[in-house]
Amino acid sequence: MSECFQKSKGQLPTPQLIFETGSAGRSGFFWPDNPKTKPEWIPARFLRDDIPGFPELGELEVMRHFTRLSHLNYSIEGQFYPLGSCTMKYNPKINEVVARLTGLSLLHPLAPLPLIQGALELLRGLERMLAEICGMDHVTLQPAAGAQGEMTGLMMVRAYLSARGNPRRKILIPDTAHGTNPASSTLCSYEVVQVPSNDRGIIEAKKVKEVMDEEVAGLMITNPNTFGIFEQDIQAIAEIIHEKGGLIYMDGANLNALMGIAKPGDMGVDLLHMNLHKTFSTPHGGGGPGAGPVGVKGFLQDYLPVPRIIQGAEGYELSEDFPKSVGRVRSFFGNFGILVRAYSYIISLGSDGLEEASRMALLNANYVRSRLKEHYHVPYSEPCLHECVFTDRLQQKHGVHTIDIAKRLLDYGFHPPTIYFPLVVSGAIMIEPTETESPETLDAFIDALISIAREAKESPSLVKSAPHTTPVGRLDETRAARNLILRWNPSKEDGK
Amino acid sequence: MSECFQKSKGQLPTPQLIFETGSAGRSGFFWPDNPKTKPEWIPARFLRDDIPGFPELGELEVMRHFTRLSHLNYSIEGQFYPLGSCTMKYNPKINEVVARLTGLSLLHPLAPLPLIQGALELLRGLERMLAEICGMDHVTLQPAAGAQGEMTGLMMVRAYLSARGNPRRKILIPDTAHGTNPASSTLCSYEVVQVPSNDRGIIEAKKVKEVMDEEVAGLMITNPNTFGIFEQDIQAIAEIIHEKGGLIYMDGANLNALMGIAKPGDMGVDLLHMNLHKTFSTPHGGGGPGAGPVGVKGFLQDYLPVPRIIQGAEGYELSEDFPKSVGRVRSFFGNFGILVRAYSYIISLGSDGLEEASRMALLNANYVRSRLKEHYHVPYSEPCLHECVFTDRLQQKHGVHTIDIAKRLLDYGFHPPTIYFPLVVSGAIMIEPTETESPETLDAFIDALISIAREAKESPSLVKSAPHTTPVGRLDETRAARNLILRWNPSKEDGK
Amino acid sequence: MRYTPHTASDKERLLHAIGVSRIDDLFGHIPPSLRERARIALPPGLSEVEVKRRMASLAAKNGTPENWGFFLGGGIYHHVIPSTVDAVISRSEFSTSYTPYQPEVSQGTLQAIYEFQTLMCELTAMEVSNAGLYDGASASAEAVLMARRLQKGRRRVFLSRALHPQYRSVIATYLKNLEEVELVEVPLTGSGQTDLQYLTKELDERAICVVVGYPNFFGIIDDLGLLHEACERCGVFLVTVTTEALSLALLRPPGAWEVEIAVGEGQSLGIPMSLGGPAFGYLACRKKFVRSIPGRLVGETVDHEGHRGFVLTLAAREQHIRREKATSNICTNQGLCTLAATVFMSTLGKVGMRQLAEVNVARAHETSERLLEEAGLTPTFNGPFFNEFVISVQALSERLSRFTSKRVVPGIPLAPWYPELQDCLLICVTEMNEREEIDQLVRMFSEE
Amino acid sequence: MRYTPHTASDKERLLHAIGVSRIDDLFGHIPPSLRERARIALPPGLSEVEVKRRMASLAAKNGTPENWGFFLGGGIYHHVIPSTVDAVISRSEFSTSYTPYQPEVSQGTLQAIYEFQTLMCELTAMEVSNAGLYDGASASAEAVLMARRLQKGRRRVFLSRALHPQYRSVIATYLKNLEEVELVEVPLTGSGQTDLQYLTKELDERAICVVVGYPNFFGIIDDLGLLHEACERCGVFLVTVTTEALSLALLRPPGAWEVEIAVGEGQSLGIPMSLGGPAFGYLACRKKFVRSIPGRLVGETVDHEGHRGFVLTLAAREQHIRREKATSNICTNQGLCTLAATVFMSTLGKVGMRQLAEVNVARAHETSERLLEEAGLTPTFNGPFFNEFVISVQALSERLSRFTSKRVVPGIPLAPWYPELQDCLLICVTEMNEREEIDQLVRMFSEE
Ligand SMILES: Cc1ncc(COP(=O)(O)O)c(C=O)c1O
Ligand SMILES: Cc1ncc(COP(=O)(O)O)c(C=O)c1O
Repeated sequence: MSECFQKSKGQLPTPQLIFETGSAGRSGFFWPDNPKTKPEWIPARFLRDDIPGFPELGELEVMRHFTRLSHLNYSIEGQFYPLGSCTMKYNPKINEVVARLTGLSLLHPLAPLPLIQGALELLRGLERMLAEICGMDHVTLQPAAGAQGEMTGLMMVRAYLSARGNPRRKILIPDTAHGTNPASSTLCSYEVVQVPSNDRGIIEAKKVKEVMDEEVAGLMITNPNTFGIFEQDIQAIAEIIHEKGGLIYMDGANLNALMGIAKPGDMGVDLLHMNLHKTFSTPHGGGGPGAGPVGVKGFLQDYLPVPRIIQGAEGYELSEDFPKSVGRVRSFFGNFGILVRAYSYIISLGSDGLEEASRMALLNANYVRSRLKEHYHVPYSEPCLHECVFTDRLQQKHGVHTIDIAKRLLDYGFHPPTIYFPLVVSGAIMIEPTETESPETLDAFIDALISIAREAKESPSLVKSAPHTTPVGRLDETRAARNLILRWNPSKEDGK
Repeated sequence: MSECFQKSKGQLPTPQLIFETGSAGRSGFFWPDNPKTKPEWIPARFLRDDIPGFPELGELEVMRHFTRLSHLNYSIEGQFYPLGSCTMKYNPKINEVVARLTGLSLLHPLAPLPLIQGALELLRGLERMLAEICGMDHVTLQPAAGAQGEMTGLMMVRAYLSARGNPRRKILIPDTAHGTNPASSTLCSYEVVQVPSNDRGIIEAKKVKEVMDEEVAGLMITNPNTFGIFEQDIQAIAEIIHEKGGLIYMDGANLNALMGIAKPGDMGVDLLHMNLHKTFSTPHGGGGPGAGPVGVKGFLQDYLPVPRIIQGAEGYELSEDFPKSVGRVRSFFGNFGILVRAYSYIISLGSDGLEEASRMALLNANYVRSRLKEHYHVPYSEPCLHECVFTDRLQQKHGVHTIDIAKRLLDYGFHPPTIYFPLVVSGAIMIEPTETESPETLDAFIDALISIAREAKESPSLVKSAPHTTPVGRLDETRAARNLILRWNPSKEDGK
Repeated sequence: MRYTPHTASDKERLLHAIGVSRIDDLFGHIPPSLRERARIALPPGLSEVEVKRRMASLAAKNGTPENWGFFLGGGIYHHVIPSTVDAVISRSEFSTSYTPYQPEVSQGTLQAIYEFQTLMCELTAMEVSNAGLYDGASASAEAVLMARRLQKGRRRVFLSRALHPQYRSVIATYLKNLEEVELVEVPLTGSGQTDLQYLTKELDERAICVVVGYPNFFGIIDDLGLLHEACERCGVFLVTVTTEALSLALLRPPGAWEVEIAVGEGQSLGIPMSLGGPAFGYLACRKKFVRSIPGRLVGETVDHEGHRGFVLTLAAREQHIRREKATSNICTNQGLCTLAATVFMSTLGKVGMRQLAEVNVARAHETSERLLEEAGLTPTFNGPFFNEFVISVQALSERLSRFTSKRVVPGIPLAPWYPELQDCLLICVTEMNEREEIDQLVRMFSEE
Repeated sequence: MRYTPHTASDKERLLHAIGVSRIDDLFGHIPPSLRERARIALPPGLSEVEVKRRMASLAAKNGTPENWGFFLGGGIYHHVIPSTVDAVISRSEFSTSYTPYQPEVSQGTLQAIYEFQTLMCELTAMEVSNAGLYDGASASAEAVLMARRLQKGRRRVFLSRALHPQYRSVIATYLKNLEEVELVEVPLTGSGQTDLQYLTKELDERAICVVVGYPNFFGIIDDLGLLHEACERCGVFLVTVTTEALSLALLRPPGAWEVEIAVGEGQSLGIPMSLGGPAFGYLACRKKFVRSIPGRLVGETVDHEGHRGFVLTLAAREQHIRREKATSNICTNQGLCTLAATVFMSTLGKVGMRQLAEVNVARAHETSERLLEEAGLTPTFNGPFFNEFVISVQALSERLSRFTSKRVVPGIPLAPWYPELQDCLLICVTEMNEREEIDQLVRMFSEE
């Protein structure tokens, strides 16, 4: 809070860096003994001096520093966070409690199996539950995030196709896809062929047919796509792809729209990843950690990464004995602590709760869409599922752009939606309210956007100069990129 | 943070009340079964309808409401809190961790003894450690706070004197005493005789001699007193009191000045209370809970409240078999969770740590005093221990008073000191920095006060109209007391 | 050193500014006789790791509902605590702030207290509530003291024998030194209720108040309507004491029976048992008594721009202003615990509070019925009860040791407080008792 | 329903505004063949109490250093975590915020990342650090990919056999599909170090980089000076991989040896072991490589009033801008874990980091010495080590089962990864191993 005060007072606009406080010799750490390394243990030439520039603070100073920093952040528990494609739903506190049980948080990944039976049971259970939700046969929990899931999935595609003689060269990706899709394809040496979406915002079977051939390994499709629109042709598309020996990879980042409503496994999808930090409500943590499990149909199971959990005579075991496997994609077993939270979330909600979550996600998104459609241009008239997209077309004539609308929302106390994505729509404003927001919150948010639409007409400069009330004003991003300062420098401050 | 934004935007100056949000039928609670009370269990006439006015919110709404409220508070971990007499020191996070161990937090006070042996061992250990720190022979941990400790202590005084024939009528209390001292005396049917402090801020032996007689049960003395000054005459005073058959009760709220420096038990003190939420660093919680253990000399032990922990054949036991005891002062055993934190704090610091804490508390207070004494009037030239007192005398000539200085400090991001207390000094400003603050923080605070002293001269109206940057402005306290609104009223809002 | 940030050179600098050369000079004026003996004989400080180990080893010597079958009530209850509660009260903005004497920077705490006051008013159906007291027992004592202030000239205080025995002790302690007050105990009826006939006979203009448990110590619901009628006839206050605050979500609340003062213990509302503390006491009453209320009150007001805000109010009742004439000596109260209760009640809300209370009634009654039918035990009383009840068990203490060997605590034996209730056990069943746990209880009582 | 606040009338109202009558109408366009089979077959939802019980029962089936003697390292370490760490990362302002794409309302996260980048630069003595990657293994793979981008035309990647075997697997997985790349394994010397002679012989202009552990998987310190010399001769990058980040508080850091890229696993820096995740990988390098860095970077800038502020920068390297040409596909990283490390390093600070590292060295070496002297075991290697070491134990697997029966895990058997190291055990000793625990280890190894 102090930062707010300081801002309005015009003093100390930003807090100090942790390196700019403290006093030489101070530490927030207490340990009873202080032995010294003997030269016969480690020769002096392998040792360093003190770490220059490291902070020297007491415990209170540390707590105060980070508490103050925290006050400069927006967060779900502070306010609505309608970021399209990000599924910023509420992260139940109970998950934080159970993830901190020492019987789960203090496990060593290389401990003998008898010491981790509970953990393996949990992981096995989560694999099964996720498979059931998606309609897939097997799941790997290893990938650390959605992008790593994509890479893992594409590696499996490649391994599978290679085993059948030809890994193929290309991957079809809709123009609405998230940037990780093409980036992951590159990692797997696939060349990206972009498939244009039509004027209804979706991919048409006939467009796929045109580009599908025996050099295409498959299609990476997001469903519902990043407009929040259900890919109507998906089953027909799957047929086309399958017929030519390709596979359907689904980017399941938007699974929050589908739980209990439609299973990817029934759509012809051969494999998909899920973002547990979206649909399964693990907190985003300012950028992670998340988890990106991959679900596959039975015919792909031999290609799943190792290790895999198997049921042995004396309990669960870990096996690497899968010669066709794509191998290991990260150390140990994935982001276990995140998997624990997702497990806890799924058993909390159960079948009905998961289905209701998706239904309310859809209800909220459609409500936002219907109330805002008079005020903001809607690029596609297709019904939306869990998120909806607008553009700045109506506001552009007053010189107001998406970025201005986004920044002005900050003044109203709301986090902006995702902007300028998907790239195919100019000035996109993508809103995903999620199911955990109340209608009253949606109304307040919608009212703010309507009010901004009015301001855009009546006082565009007010909008264009926003935000006016944040701890810092609009930041000079060009300068940051040109004059790269990526770290604090001791010499700068101390005159050393 | 949003509230700050809203404030600067001039909208929504205060957050909604929890009753003003939500929707009928909503709940943040989920329980699988929903049985109904049968009339043969409880007749209908004993049952109520729904609780009118209770909130109806989802879990996210609850979290968001209280998170936003939290942002309207100052706190130790946000900034310096130099409240004199309150010992707002840092509350180590480790204490919060251990207090939440289920083996400590889920204990039932009426469980059979074998189930609470660890708890009793902890309590017994804490009694001993506190006795050692104060130089007393026995300690009771029951009192819930300092004031209840005072009451308990005075009851013991009364019981002891009654046993010797006459409970006596009066208690001597210095004019510098905290309000709880006289209030507790009344609860024990003692009449308060105020002893004036002298021009050095302390009580003189000869003043005590004048008023001491056989109708005086004893003296309640705070040492160091609420000016932070050591009561020099305390040993002489104790002799006077003891000679006439009275007892010395010490208000140990300022024990933070004395650890390892002087023991009350050596000063002639017969009994005292300690505020664990001050010296022993349990968090203040916006007004509690605290704990106010009472230490006594051996001759008073029979009067200690029950139950007492005793060592039995098979472990610790609880005994109420003390016929001279003053009885029970609260249910069960006191604020156990707070006692756990104090225990953890004491074993963390150990002898040297406790002594260092007091020494640094003194160093900090003296530093503040020496740097500010040119800018603010110092009523007493006596050396100070852990806190120091100034007045607004120098500022008054510009029409600026203590309250204005306090409110102006808020604009500088600091919590004000304790003001208008002790009552004997007009316009008192009492600063207790505590040992956990760094010299840099003290300097920033001192600089702010010096700057305010300058402002008082140069632009007094700026100071008098402060605060300018807080979520709400100066509040109309008179109106609150005249037009009492002590609760939200459903009918007011809903038009019911 | 732990938690003191001063380095050697910091100390030098500060000493220099003060103008002394050693820290000892700062207290050179303390008599040497005191200085010499001041050394504290305690072990050296421990690291966090060592502290955690020590505390965990103490904790491991205790038994909890996590590893014991657990049917204990009697004023402290094992209830669900939604995870919102700890998430909120752990926020340092709440836990490390002081009493909100500076309202401009304490609106968070102040508004929460105002919300607490409102919730307690609604729960008890009383007109005003204070910001909390230490515990149910001292709140009962404060209620009696308050009644005494309001009923000048009267001197007899009637305590129901069905009021929690520890509460009766605490009231007795608080009143002991006020020589003009006389405590009278009201006997029990066979249904475990307060004896109305006795009261009707004994009450007169000398009586200040009657204090009864609601539900009482045996879990039983006294008929406040009849009791209040009896009191009202002679201008006597009826004070209700609720140790199981959750019951008020279902039972007709004290205010609906027109009692004068309703107090209680709030532990059930989101606070861990913690060996009986810290939790909080509450005190609610009719608005006309507001100036006699002990403890803090938060009131609504406006700032200079007319925005709503909250402040501590009617401070002239309190010790820091009124000193020896204050309505109470209370200063630090149980603030964070009342915040916990505020979060608890807000999370459960209207729907959840009711549901949870109903679950308690159902589990307790079903258990009681099974103990009578399947285990053939005898109910000691026949009054209606909430979530605890008394049964008579032959050879109780012998049986208890068998329970202990199976890690079950089936209830609280009443004999230590009620010699007439030899072999009687107070059994509490809450939503936290799972079916298997109840089955085991019934089974063990059924075994001969 | 859990976490959805919609009441029946809320739903009505929203549906009405949308202009449909049933929620099903919102997805009426989804093919019925999909709708029909969509029902999820999972048990009904559980209350918090039930969830807690379920999770606690799973947790109870595991063994932790709290109830086992514990000497496991091998890439994940049991270290002290000051209580400040969880207190900070539990703050919802950090834990429930998104990637800081809107800098005006994300300065908390952004500044913390900037501080993290600085700390990692200082710890590794490198010029720039990114904002973190998934884990040490994928960070190693990213480093190789990055080296490959910078070393166009070259194609051989040398991995030391003393590099963590799982890391080698992950690198292999990442490189498998890049057909022009060839992986070469560098053998070990008898001192457990990377074979310099082999390298000197094999390195040439075809080599992209050499990847070595520092300390390596056996806890041993390779001589980076000599290795870098060998690399530099042919323009080969030296990439160091540190699984035990704490060691860098004491060891001469990679930057001081002039390595090109230094990566590692950050779990030791304040993050619980958590079965190996989540923690974070880090990647630091020379400034001239900055445009090839994978993952996020935070840079300093100013706002329109000239106040310092922080933003994500050089985004043109990233997938959301550059798509198939991005330096990496990473998007969500391990943000909250890097915050934990930032708090950890800030709490320990200059003094505490060094001290903790020294404590590790001392305990590990003292234990090793005792095992050789008192238990007569043989060291497998003789290179200098940090806090883990390999010993040869006759009839290892038989002995291990005896340890298990005493609830001690004395180390990690190496044979599954190194067939040549049959009967060899990797033993890790940290500050968390108490004296009695070490005594027990020595005693059990001494028993015949
Ligand atoms: C549609 C879509 N696909 C993929 C991803 C990548 O997932 P992650 O960030 O977990 O790597 C995202 C995440 O933002 C996404 O929205
Ligand atoms: C000097 C002094 N005495 C007594 C008390 C009363 O203690 P408590 O608030 O714990 O009842 C205080 C607390 O503010 C105090 O400062």
